Amino acid sequence: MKIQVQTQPFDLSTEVAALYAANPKVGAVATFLGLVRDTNEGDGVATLTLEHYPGMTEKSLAKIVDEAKSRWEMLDCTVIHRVGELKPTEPIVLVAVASGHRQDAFAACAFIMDYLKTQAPFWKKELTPQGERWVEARESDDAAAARWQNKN
Amino acid sequence: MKIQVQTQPFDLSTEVAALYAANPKVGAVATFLGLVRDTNEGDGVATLTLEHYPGMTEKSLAKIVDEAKSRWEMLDCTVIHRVGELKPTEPIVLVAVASGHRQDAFAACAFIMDYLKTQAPFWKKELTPQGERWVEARESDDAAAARWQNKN
Amino acid sequence: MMRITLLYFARLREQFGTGSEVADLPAEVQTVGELVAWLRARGGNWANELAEGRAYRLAVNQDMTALTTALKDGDEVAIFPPVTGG
Amino acid sequence: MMRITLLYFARLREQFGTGSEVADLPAEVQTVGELVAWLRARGGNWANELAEGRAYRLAVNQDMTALTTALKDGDEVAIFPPVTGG
Repeated sequence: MKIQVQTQPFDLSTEVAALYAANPKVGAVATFLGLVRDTNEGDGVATLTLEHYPGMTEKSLAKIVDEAKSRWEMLDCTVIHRVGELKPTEPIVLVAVASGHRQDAFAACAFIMDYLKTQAPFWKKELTPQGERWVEARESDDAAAARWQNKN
Repeated sequence: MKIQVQTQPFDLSTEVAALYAANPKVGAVATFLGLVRDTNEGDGVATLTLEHYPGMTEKSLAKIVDEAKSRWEMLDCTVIHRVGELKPTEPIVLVAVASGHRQDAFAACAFIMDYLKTQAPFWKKELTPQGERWVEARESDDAAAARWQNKN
Repeated sequence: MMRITLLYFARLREQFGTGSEVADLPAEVQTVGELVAWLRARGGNWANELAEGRAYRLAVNQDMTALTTALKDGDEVAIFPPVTGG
Repeated sequence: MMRITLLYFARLREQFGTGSEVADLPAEVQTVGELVAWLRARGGNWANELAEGRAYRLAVNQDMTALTTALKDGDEVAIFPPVTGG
């Protein structure tokens, strides 16, 4: 299990291959890549700057991954979240889950993303033509995380 | 939308970047990678050979992708399925879906995989210590595809 | 008279000993179901693989289809086991 | 006497004009909720950002926590807006 917060880019092929290349039990890798969009709430976004809470970030991501491991068969997993200033089309976050079968891989990957969005201490500030503004939390993200409380 | 059946390997980074690098509306890419495992039904697997129905394969994959597009917001999508002889840890299939938001990307990617598993004319033959054998279809795959009939 | 192309894949291709054939259908074969019955009447592996209760799939002109589908001259009909890709 | 470290992030860091402080708490501040009330009493942006009905989150020693949590000497307490990563 690899959990990393970093400013540098990452290579998707390298990260995903690290989950399956040495483990022939892996039949499925579900991956999520989150990217900076050039528009939000109707305004142009020139840059997105990510702040985080060092220490708690890694701790909360580890808890989320542990919770996913308790619910689904996970053979390996990588979570990389970037911080600092990013531009549209740049990757922000990678969650990749390796499992024997696809249902576990998909569910665990979606679960980790939903919890990351509501539990991991990252904050986004965007630069728009109107100036800088902090991105507001979305109720739809709370709802997405809440749906895992009653099923797996 | 790119749909391809090929014997050669593919590069995950290249394929996924092609979905988002030139489109700053993409906020999410959900990816599934299916791999050859070294064991199936309790037996060791030395090689997996994939046969397909040229022409119908591409046509059925295009229909599955179109159906996904009618259900979710998809900005772009790539499906690559390999055929021929593959070894454990080698990638078999890639499904990558780009969307504005993660829920659409995840759902469309899972839907395409479930339908591919039951609708697209590919067949697997595995070489085990007991000799060659055709992989049997799994009822769980039919059930996985059927769940999309009553919801999206 | 209808002339169709028949394609077989995977286990069926192996069991039938061929991947394709061109068949001139007798007048009584008008549907996919009647085509399967006609092939089954060849006996041997044909009777065995296409027996009632065996799982196989049918496609006409590269679309999955049902036994009731009507055939027409020039159709490409494929018979194959349930698919196992992905 | 309890001495704690306070951390502020994102909008709260900007509004409070600092990212961290070390605070010696008066005897009446024993829980996270009492800490928030004590900070709110500073007035200005503190009163505004921590007002009833404003959305903020609290963590003690890097775990999300509730207002009823008891504080102890040496705790690291963080106050921040709802998170927006991913």
